[in-house]
Amino acid sequence: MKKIAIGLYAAVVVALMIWGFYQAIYVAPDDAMQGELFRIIYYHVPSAAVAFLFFAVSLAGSIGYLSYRRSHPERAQGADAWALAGAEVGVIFCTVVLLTGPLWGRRAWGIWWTWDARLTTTLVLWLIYVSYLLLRRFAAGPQVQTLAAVLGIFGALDVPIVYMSNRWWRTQHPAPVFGGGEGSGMAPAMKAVLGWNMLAWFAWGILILVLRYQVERRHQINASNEALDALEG
Amino acid sequence: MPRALWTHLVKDLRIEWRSLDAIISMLFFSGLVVVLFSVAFDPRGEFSQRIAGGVLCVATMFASVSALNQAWAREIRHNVMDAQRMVPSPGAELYLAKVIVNFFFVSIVQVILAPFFFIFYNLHIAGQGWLLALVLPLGTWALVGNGIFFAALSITSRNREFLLSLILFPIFIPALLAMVQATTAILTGERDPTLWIKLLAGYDIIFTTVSLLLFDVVLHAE
Amino acid sequence: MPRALWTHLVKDLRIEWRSLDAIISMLFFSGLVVVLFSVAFDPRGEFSQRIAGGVLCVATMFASVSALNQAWAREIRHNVMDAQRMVPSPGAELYLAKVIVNFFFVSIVQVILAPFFFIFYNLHIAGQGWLLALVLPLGTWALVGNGIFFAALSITSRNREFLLSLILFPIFIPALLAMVQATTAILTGERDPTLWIKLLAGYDIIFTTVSLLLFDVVLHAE
Amino acid sequence: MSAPASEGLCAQLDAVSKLFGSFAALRQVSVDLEPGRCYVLIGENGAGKSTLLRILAGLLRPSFGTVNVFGGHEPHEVRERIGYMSHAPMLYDELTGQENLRYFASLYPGRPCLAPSEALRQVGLDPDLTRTLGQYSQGMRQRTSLARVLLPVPELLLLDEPFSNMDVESARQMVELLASFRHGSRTIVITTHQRDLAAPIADWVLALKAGRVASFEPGSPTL
Amino acid sequence: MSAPASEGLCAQLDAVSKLFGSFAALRQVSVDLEPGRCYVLIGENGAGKSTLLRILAGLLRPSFGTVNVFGGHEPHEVRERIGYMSHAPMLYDELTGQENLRYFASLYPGRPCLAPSEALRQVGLDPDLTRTLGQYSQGMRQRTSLARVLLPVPELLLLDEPFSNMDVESARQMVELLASFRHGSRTIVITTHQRDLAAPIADWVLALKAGRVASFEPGSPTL
Ligand code: HEM
Ligand SMILES: Nc1ncnc2c1ncn2[C@@H]1O[C@H](COP(=O)(O)OP(=O)(O)OP(=O)(O)O)[C@@H](O)[C@H]1O
Ligand SMILES: Nc1ncnc2c1ncn2[C@@H]1O[C@H](COP(=O)(O)OP(=O)(O)OP(=O)(O)O)[C@@H](O)[C@H]1O
Ligand SMILES: [Mg+2]
Ligand SMILES: [Mg+2]
Repeated sequence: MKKIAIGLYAAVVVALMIWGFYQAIYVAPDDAMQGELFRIIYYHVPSAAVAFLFFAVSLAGSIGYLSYRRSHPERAQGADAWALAGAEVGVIFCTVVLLTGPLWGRRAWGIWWTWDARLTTTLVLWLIYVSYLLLRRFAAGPQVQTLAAVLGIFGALDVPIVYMSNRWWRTQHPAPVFGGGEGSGMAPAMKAVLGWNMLAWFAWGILILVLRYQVERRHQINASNEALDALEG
Repeated sequence: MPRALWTHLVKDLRIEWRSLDAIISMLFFSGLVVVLFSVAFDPRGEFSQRIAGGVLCVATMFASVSALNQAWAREIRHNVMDAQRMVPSPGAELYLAKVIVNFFFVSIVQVILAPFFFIFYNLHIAGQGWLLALVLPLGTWALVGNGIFFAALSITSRNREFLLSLILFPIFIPALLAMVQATTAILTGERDPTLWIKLLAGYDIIFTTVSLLLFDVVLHAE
Repeated sequence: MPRALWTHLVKDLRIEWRSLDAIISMLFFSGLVVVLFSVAFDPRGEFSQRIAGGVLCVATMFASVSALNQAWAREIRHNVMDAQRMVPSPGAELYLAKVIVNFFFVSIVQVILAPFFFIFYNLHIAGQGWLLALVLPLGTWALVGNGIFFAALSITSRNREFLLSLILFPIFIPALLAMVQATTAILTGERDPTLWIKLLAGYDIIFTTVSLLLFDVVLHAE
Repeated sequence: MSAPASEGLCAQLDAVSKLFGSFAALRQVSVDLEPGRCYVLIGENGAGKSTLLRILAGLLRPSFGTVNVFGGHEPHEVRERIGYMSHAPMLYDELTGQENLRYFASLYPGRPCLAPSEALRQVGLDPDLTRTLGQYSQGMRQRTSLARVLLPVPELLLLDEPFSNMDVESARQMVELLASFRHGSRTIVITTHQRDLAAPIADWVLALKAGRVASFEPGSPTL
Repeated sequence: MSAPASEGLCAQLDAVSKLFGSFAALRQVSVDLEPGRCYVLIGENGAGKSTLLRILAGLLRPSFGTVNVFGGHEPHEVRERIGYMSHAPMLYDELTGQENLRYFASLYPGRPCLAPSEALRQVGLDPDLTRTLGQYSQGMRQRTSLARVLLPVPELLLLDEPFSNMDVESARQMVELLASFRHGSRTIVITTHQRDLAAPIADWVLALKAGRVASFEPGSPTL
């Protein structure tokens, strides 16, 4: 039953992705100033949004783990799996942002990279979660999950600080397009395409997240089965 | 002040005092770092005033990290950490004592090295110099506070020394940024450092509070 | 190649390969150092081309030192060093194997990081870029060769990690200077790096030879 | 293994298993420890003795099963009433024995502790030694470690191979010391490979084998 | 202490003293070791046993006096003929037992070594264990360490408390193994606090006290 649901969902996601791709490449109009390359926005922005969401999932998982680890060990394991899946998939999407951004920047600004707040913020975010994954790799023994959860909380603390500093001075990176002040906003045709791509990427991201979560859960369950076997043998 | 905090402080200070190793090495090390940076970034150039803030902060950072790596070495050596786990007094005090002691040492090193730094880089302070006495301690506290915490967090891992830097640096970047910007603003006198100082203070308060709250979790992780 | 050298190499590579810890951490660490330096020395300024050489060399240095500190960790842990002392095969091979393994790792890290460095600092090479492929390995060898030697020398001391930097840095300064000057000369294209490269090569030859000759003395010190 | 009444018990392990990864160091161990008794844990290398002790100390949590001490507490909650001595000395190399003990004593707020010099004398060391612990020999360190454990007058004493680096005479003295402790109705758990050294106080001998309880038999204490 | 003829001797210590700073760990120790004998070193903690062993191994140099082994060599010069096992395992945590031994075996160029798996089997370990040494228990590590020492078939075997973390049965097996070694006319020096464990092969018992030779008496070996 669960398998069928996931299969169906995956099919929908693929359809959405194709539709989004079609929209982005063939339907959306060229940008007035940047021309063709502007289309990268349909990958850049959704990936960033998805990454942010998943880091939030990771934070929630970390907090969940710490609060349940004594009282409901089983639930805590689930929370930990969410924390790990969120961090891992989030890092992947964040990497996409960090790759598409410079590609775009090379054309738009003539340079690959600059140290403005938005870019630095994103890079720091990526670094923090990579260090989280490294901790999970290097730390040994049963305390890994606890330590990782603690680091997850610390990392998340950092994000708003870095993020706020964004608001405090001008950036080279485009200002918020949506809900910004004067002169923000984009053409409705583009907006629609962006909307479709957003949807497609979210759907896709959530699919990967859930799959990763299940793999991790299966991993945990296998480990405990193996453990039970070891106890028998 | 809680009694246990005091006990931890006295113990650490006594051990340090007995050999003076940590402080002497840190002093020499920081001196070396300043020299190395002078070799690497020729301070005769026209932009020395611009990079001096960065050099000062990065030098502080590397010198402190070497100290931080050793911060729990004594506890690790003969599993003293297990003894600390068996003791009923709260872990937060153990943490705080370590932070204070290390903050104290790094500060001493800074005070001693500052004049040399000014001489090597031919600096003159264009802004309000006394603000430096606020920026440097705040930045150092951010570094040491987080450093001690993450050093404890990485005790049980393989690759302990490395892991500390790997975890600490990303989280420390905002504080470093604020510290560098504030210092440069003060040295060049071109901008107003207040915003950065506030950011630094906020960072310190948030992170120290959370560290105090979570240290027991880390100490009794298994 | 002498058989024992090969044995040591295989052993070290196998241990590293088994966990890949060292190389992953060094990679991430060096990346962090580049980012930290960028945060500290805003490379958007007009002088980024000038300081890039320095940043590159100092970043390499700190990343390597962290690795060097761990170089003998395995041997120290359970007194394996005593076992190495009891073995009849010459210490020089043990030393050389460690140097080669660590040089190999640091070089991998450099190769991977170089592009990022160029992107982050918006560099363009005004001089002969291929010379960098000479300067960096020579500089790295100087660092690693000396580092492994002095790390072995400081094994028995308290405060081991610190001592290494304290001994290594002063001795490494000439090589660092040559490395920075050569790199800057190549990047800016304003001067001729040949003299500096020769200096670096000479430094390598002399120090490696002496290290090989003296390693047995250090190994069997007491 | 013994009576189910839990009130009077010092510690109770119920089907405790401990896994390291997929390796089972302890399997379904159920033991009740009565107050005022001395239990000697024996078993081959890797049988799980140290693991069992660390679980009783609250330093490890069992993967399955429950431990409770002093009537319904988790070991961790009442750690000030438990003394644990491991293979490693758990002391600072840079301080003298006396200073080490003074330090640890003041970390037990509100608990009446032995005077450090008294504790040192009990284990047969000179309290006025000015050498720091790093310069002690193996056995001297072991004794100082025992003194540290005795400081807060714990009600449950867990000793992991306390005799392993001690000369026979010292070991005998220590056993006598432990016997006096037991008469103060404190519970003692000792792991050792030198069964005969511990024999004079062994009320019960618990043999572990590959993580399981292989036998649990009364000893014949003479002290 | 015995005959002055030095040719037939395995090792000869002549008025050896060792100072650490101003502390004398060994004072004027003179002993002759004959080939094919087993010497058991006993003494209190801190008596200087480990120090004496390290001097015989060539890892420490005496502050005064001379040591020579195998007729006129310094221990250091003939270190491939000496096997030394200390408190610490002296092995790599990250390799399996087998890999550790293979590594060390190839560091003895030109000396016929035991096959690693053979050495492991001799000390009663399964050569095909895939766990790395870091995951072994104390006693398993100790055995692997002994296997490392046996590899190059040393003529002088120095063992610092080889039984300290071993269960009695294993210790007995080890003693038998050592006995067979001795019959191959190799010399063995063992320090131990468990004198009775070593008794079956003790040809001589040397007691140290505060760095001096307190007694040097023949044992009554049964193996
Ligand atoms: C070089 C690396 C870059 C990085 C790391 C980066 C990062 C990000 C991030 C994290 C967001 C999401 C912000 C949010 O949802 O609040 C974003 C949005 C955006 N980026 Fe980039 N970006 C980069 C380069 C560029 C370039 C070169 C352009 C175009 C010139 C660009 C245009 C945009 C636009 C238009 C948005 C949507 C703005 C918004 O809705 O807030 N980005 N970028
Ligand atoms: N942290 C750990 N990770 C993995 N395995 C472990 C760990 N600690 C112990 N073990 C394994 O658990 C088993 C039991 O170990 P334990 O130290 O309890 O044995 P022991 O009975 O004390 O043995 P010994 O007499 O040698 O001290 C051993 O096989 C050991 O390899
Ligand atoms: N490196 C050192 N520096 C200073 N003192 C030392 C050093 N090594 C040993 N000692 C001292 O020398 C004395 C003899 O030590 P040694 O380790 O030989 O004793 P031992 O007989 O092996 O004792 P044990 O049975 O406890 O192992 C001890 O008092 C010890 O404190
Ligand atoms: Mg044990
Ligand atoms: Mg000894």
